[in-house]
Amino acid sequence: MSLGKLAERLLHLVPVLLGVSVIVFLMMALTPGDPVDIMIGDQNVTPEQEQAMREDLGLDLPVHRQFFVFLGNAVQGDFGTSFYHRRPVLDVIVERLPATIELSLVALIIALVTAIPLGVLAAIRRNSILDKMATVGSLLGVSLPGFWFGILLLMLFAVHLQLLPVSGRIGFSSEIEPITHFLLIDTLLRGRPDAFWDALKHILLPAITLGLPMTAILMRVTRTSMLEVMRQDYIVFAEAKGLKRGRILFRHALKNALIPTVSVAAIETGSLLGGNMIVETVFGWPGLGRLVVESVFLRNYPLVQAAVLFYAVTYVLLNFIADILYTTLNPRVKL
Amino acid sequence: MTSAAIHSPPVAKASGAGQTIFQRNLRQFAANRLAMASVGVVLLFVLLAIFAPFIAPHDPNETDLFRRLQPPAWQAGGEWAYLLGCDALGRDILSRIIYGSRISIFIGAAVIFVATTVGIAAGLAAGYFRGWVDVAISRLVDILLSFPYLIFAIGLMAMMGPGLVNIILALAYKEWVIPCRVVRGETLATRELEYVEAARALGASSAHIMVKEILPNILSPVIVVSTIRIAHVIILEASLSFLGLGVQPPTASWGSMVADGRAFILGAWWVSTFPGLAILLLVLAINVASQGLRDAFDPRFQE
Amino acid sequence: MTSTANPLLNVENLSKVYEGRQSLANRLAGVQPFSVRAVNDVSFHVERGEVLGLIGESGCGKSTLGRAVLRLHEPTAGRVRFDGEDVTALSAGALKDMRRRMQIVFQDPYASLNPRSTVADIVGLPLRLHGLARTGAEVREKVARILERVGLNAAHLDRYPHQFSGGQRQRIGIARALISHPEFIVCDEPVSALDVSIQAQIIQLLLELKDEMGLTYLFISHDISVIGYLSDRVAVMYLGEIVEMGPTDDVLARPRHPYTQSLMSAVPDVDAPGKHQRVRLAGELPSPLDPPKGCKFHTRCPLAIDACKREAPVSEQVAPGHQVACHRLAEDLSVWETGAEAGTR
Amino acid sequence: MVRVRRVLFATAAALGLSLSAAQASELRVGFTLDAMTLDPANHRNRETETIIRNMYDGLVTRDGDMKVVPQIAESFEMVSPTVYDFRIREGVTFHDGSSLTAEDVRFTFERLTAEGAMGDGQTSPRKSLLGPVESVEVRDGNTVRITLSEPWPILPAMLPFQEVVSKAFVEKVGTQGLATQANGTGPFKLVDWRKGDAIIMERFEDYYGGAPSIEPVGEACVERAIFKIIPESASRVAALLAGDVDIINELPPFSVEQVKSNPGTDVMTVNGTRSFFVAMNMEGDLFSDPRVRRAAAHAIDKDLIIDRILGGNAARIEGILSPDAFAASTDLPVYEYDPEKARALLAEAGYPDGVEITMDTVGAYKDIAEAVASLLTKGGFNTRVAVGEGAQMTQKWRTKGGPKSGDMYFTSWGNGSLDPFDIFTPTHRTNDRGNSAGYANPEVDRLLDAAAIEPDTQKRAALYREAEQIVNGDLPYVYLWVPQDIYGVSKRLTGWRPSADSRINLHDACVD
Amino acid sequence: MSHNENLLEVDGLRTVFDTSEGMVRAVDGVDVTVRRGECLGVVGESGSGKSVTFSSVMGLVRSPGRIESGSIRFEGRDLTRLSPREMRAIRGRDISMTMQDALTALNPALTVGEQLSEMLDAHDEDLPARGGARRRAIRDKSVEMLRLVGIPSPDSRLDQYPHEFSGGMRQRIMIAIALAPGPKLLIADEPTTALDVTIQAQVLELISEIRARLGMSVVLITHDLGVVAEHCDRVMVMYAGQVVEEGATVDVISNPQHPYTRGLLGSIPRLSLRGKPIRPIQGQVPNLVGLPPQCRFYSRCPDRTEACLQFVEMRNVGSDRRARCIALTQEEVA
Repeated sequence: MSLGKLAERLLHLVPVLLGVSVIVFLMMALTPGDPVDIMIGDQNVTPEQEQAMREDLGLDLPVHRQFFVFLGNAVQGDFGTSFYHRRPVLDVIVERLPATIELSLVALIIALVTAIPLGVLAAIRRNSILDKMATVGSLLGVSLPGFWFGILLLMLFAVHLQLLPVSGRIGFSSEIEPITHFLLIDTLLRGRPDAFWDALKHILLPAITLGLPMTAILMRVTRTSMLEVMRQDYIVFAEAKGLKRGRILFRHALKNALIPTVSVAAIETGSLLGGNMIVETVFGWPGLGRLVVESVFLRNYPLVQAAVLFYAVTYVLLNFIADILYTTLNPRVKL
Repeated sequence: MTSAAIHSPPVAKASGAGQTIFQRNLRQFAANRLAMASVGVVLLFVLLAIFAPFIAPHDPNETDLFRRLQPPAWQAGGEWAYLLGCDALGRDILSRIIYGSRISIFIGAAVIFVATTVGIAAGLAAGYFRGWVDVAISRLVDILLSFPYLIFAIGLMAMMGPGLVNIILALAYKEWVIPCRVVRGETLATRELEYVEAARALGASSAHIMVKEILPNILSPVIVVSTIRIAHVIILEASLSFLGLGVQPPTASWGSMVADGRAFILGAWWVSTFPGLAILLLVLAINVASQGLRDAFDPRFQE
Repeated sequence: MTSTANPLLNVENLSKVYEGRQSLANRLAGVQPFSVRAVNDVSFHVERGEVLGLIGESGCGKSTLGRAVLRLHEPTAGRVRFDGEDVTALSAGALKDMRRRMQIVFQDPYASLNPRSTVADIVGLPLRLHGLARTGAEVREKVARILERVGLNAAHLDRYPHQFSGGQRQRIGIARALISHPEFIVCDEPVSALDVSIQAQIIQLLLELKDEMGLTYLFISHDISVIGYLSDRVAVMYLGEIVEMGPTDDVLARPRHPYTQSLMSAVPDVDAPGKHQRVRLAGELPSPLDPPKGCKFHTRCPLAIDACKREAPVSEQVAPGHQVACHRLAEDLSVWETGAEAGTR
Repeated sequence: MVRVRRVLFATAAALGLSLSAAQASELRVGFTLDAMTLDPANHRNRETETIIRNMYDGLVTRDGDMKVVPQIAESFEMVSPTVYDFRIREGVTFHDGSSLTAEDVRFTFERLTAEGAMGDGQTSPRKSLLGPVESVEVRDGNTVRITLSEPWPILPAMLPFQEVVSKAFVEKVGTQGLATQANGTGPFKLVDWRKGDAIIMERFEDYYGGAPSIEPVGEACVERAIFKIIPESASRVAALLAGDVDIINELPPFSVEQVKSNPGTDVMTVNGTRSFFVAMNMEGDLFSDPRVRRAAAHAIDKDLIIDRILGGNAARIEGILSPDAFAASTDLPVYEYDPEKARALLAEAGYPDGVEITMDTVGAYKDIAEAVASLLTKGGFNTRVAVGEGAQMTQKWRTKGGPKSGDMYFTSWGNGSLDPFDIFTPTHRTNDRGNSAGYANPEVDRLLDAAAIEPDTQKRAALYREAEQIVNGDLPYVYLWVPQDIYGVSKRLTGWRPSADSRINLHDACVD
Repeated sequence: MSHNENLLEVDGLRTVFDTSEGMVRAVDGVDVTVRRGECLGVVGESGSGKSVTFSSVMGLVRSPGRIESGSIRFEGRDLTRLSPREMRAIRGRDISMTMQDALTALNPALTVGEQLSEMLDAHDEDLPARGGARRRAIRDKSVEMLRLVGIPSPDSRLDQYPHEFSGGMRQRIMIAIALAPGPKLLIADEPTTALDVTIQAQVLELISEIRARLGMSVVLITHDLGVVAEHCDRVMVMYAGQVVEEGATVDVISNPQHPYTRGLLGSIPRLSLRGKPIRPIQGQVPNLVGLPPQCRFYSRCPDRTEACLQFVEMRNVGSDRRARCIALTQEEVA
């Protein structure tokens, strides 16, 4: 990883973030609906009081002024105050972010640990029953509406079988002092296997629901690239060397076959992060996605602005991580 | 070359087959029974959509509060006249699924059509001309990709207001980046191939090279991606419905039926399950069929 | 130089440099972009009706040179005159017209045909681009005629490239290049991807067509036997430069540049195995990103002296039309005689 | 192998633990929304207040019959139409152990009503809820006097919405700190706020007992009370059925039967405070004709919808006011369901073939709006439902006097105070915020203005009743119903009763 | 184990591929003999079955291909009857293989050292059983192998990836890997086709040199008769799945018996033939699906007669010399 490439990466972020900000601002500016109106709801206020509230929130300025005020503050790390929480937006987001990231990561892990072995198996047993089942299964995976499937899972495992909890991140008897704010890690760091188990049970259904489409996609990618790799000369050569099948499959083939899987996983993780608001709603998961959707409806501009920027940064970072992974898997590519 | 020699039969391709390539491909495709069945399913749905008024047993929007949440025919309280039961307003679910196929297929097809057209144009331009065109398009793609999809769609819907056309636009606004990315990558690779250079050497214009030489050769991955995305779009429309921004009532779309019916899932599973199954079936069929078509018709997939 | 007053193609000091994109970030980080001199100040000419063979190993810049001549790759410096006209200065429209007169046959019979087009479309393309046929039927008729000429037939018109063997594909490529009746053709390794028996067929075909249609070839190959067999004059390239050029008989009978000598000695000969004493050239082609200074061959040359490391030799005429660029030309050495083994292993 | 066994053992232990962890005296509420903040003065959100109210007590509160009764105040009296005195109870302590004084009460109201009192130049967004409050002062050590700039008889009805904070604590942690920390005088104190997930509270052992007029008086029954946030209805019901929670709010009427038939759960209802109605755009050509408005009223079969969709859990209304509201009339003329009459009226107004109209609404009401629309269609109004986002609809229909577009708007208005001032005035006074119909009647305006400042309860009620009669005749809206708030509860829950102002007061709730 | 002069004896090998268009007889009744210490050249154009023959020997034919009949005896053991496990033990240890393009044959994602040491790890029996000693021994041996094939500073280059080497170096590395366990037979499949002439010469010389040093046998598969002429003791010419001519290299080249061999020799452009027309073989390799049981060269043979329309066997045409043409009369050879 050269310094030049690192600098280039960081420079890439600037137009992306600027573009994203402009789009959110434009959207917000062109969208009908007034935060103060929504905030007041069914209550009685005088026009003067209403105007005072508007000034309080900085909504009396023209849109372009608001934008530059936002930009100026954002550069200094100040993303404004949430209209509703009446706290710095950054605080509100940071409280919710770990839950979203944890859910996305677990979904990602579930997707990876099921998709990769399945994809490999499907590829080496090409056209077998297993291959066909995996293919049809993966097509099913991308064809299920998440909120519907999530509720079905919930009905089955939480209501009928009562094996898993309905919602939340962790049970109420499992109070632990946060360290990383990732509960699965914190519970272990605090030496609480019971709480870890509890947190795991909570995250299972939402993570499966969230990860399912990704599992399907990654499985297909892995299968295709594995088939492609197995046709390569270096696999023939490895066989000619008289190596054990396991070594050929996992050391020679898989390492190469994972290269496209990693790139696709990076892109899809972006959509995991951005697409989890529905799963969060169904499973009462206290993440950022739900908050952002609520905020759009409530016209909580500062929060939406900042959250979208967060998503964008996360997305760019994820791709960056994927690139690094990509280079370790594929030494031909130099970052 | 070596691996080809070992793993594929060393057969000279010049076999003077007495049939056109199209006939041969078609026969190959017809031999794929699963794919043929899927084509049948897709056709069935399309026919269902076209002839909905003649097929549907009831008016899909006719409410009858006395049939509210009536179960499917085979369950206690069901009637054979309302095979799949009724929804919260006592409308016939079967009829709504039949009519809903119009909207869902239309939204899926329209969004993908718009997105693919725009994506191909942008991707071709970026990949072929490179330079500032590529930088501009790629930057826009980056920006849109890093923008969470649903928030983007919600924002646009909030901005433009409800309506079928707006749903299509809100979904297509971002959807095009996916074919664009695919096309750009393929174009970058294809433009370096010798047959493109050959066309240039013959004096062909950029437009000719992009449309006639490059496009036909990169179309197949785009089509594959696009058919998969149809599934996404149908589900995304459902997600918008879930968030209250879907198609306008009383029009039925499968997505909105699933979304609206989820509230009743604990007691009246049929309200959202049947349209959910319809989505599943159609999307599955499209995917299987497209895969079969690709295997049969793309010269690159032939041994 | 024994150039006639009016050669068909005259290339003067042609260079092609590929440069990496200098991004803002790189500039900030102080990273130098790469730059490759694929073709470095090359001059030569091709007479009407002549075959000029261009030989060299992979990466020596011979294909780039062929493409730069046709302006398929924009030359960085120098001039290409075709029939007196400066190709490098042509406008886009004029260049398009010129393309009718200068054509190219590619190496890879698989990559050079659009897999989605029928033979009729592929071969008929120049007719349509240059308005050489009015109707579809006329296109088909002309295509059928040229197909017959290259050894295919009208029954092949509606087939796709993947239905043909490598040799047949190469025939299609030749038909495409010839259908607009060009005067000059760059043959870029047209036979190196083919089997021996097919290779001979294609060479035969190209030679017949040349005589019939009065063509002029720039024939690029890495195979010294092929070049030796069919070219009138030969140019030997090493790392973007022509190191030796002259009439084929002259050059191959008495190669003067140590690189040419090494090349010839490396070719296994069916007729007389072990005839030559093998010259083992040590090492491999240096990276074009970082070419050696002085004579570019000095890192591998068995005859290299200090002067070779410092200064690039200037081309000298050693016989009529036979030029060589070597510092030790005067000593009239040959690598066989020295039996030397240079460089490090 | 050893490692595997160890993991298995740990797993089993964890399972055992988590099973035994269900403690008897923990009460969980499955709730729709998280609190925005824990600062009682810094929000305008009903859910936030419901949560906060379990940790903070107010000067006054409401009893089961919605009567305003003293809580932290020992008693209160209206000294004059613009002056109220509150005697502060002794022995009330904050969660941090400090005693509540009259100064804390004064500070609380000062913070709510004074410009810029929140710090950083911010004013409390709740200021407008206290209307014309001019000043707050402490008299004789334990009496707080609130002075109004003009008569505002509903002050006591509005006071239950405000909670008392500790002056010392606020000064210590600041407005910033108060957003996430709680130091109230309520029955529960904050243990942990897992943002977006849950608010965990435990019993405040030194609780003074709460309003003496609401039995039982004393500390809370359960040791721990938890608000668990589950926004999705189906999930919330699932959580109740699975035994994860003991109370859920906003139980969908459709699920009532299922919750009732489930052995461990039951349904509780209470009359709500939200009135549903359809606004007709009186500025438009169509609905400016009173015959057309009357036709619409006759076309809607309220009883059918209440019966079939709301499961009978609603009270029909003929005016804007809930039957439980102050001054609600019981003798308003009824527009009976009569589609024939509706058609006839339409024909009379010049639309013998019916009319094409669009009814706007928001996603949450889509279902019922569609049912209403289908009834209207049968009555000659060929109605298309247009679902929009809340903010868009507000912009379109609550124009505050701006020009209106559109035909009909299916909407609702909440009336937590159960006083007409909060619902009647905004929806019917000319150009007021909630006047979606564009209704303008100077006589009604005059009556509403007079009622707002009329200190005499009887006279006030009469003014409102008179206005209701006029409005019922003018019919700017088709008044539909006031749905009941429906709660799903676990059968192990005792002593808890839903409250008409949709607060969830956990003080008295017990679990077996 | 019988001490036979013949290391490898392939008898009547038939390898077929089942395709949608029918069964392709890629190798149809091929006999091969490789003697100890010799270098056998196998010449043929693409589709002649030369590579398939030897991937059959290696047991590397994959579906849809399969060995239909025939025996493959290596040091007396029939390889076609071995279990996959037994076959794995033979591959690499006894019979090694190099492929045409080292760039594609070396795994791009693994270091050269890893690819070399895994070969040693799998087959070398002289190494310490396990642990650090084994690892060190493998590393030392790897360095030694790289040095043997002429890679400068081998120790540091072990940790590099294939793409960091030049084409010639990669070819050397592949040879080093193939030779590491000290095989008895090296099958070099087009070892120089992807290389430039100057490098080609280096690599071929390397193979010859090592063969002489280790006393192993080499099968050199190539399409270049020049390479065969310079490096092989015997040569076997294949056409359309069959052997058409076989014999000592010098004899075959100076006095070809089969018209295909003659055509092949005639097709080579030579400096000496400048100005004279070359006489290429007309037509192209026939489709291997559903071939009639006739001479396979029939359609392209300048000397074909009615008599060729029948199955033609290999005929002895001198000592140690065979060819498959009806025009030849069978010679009795003792």
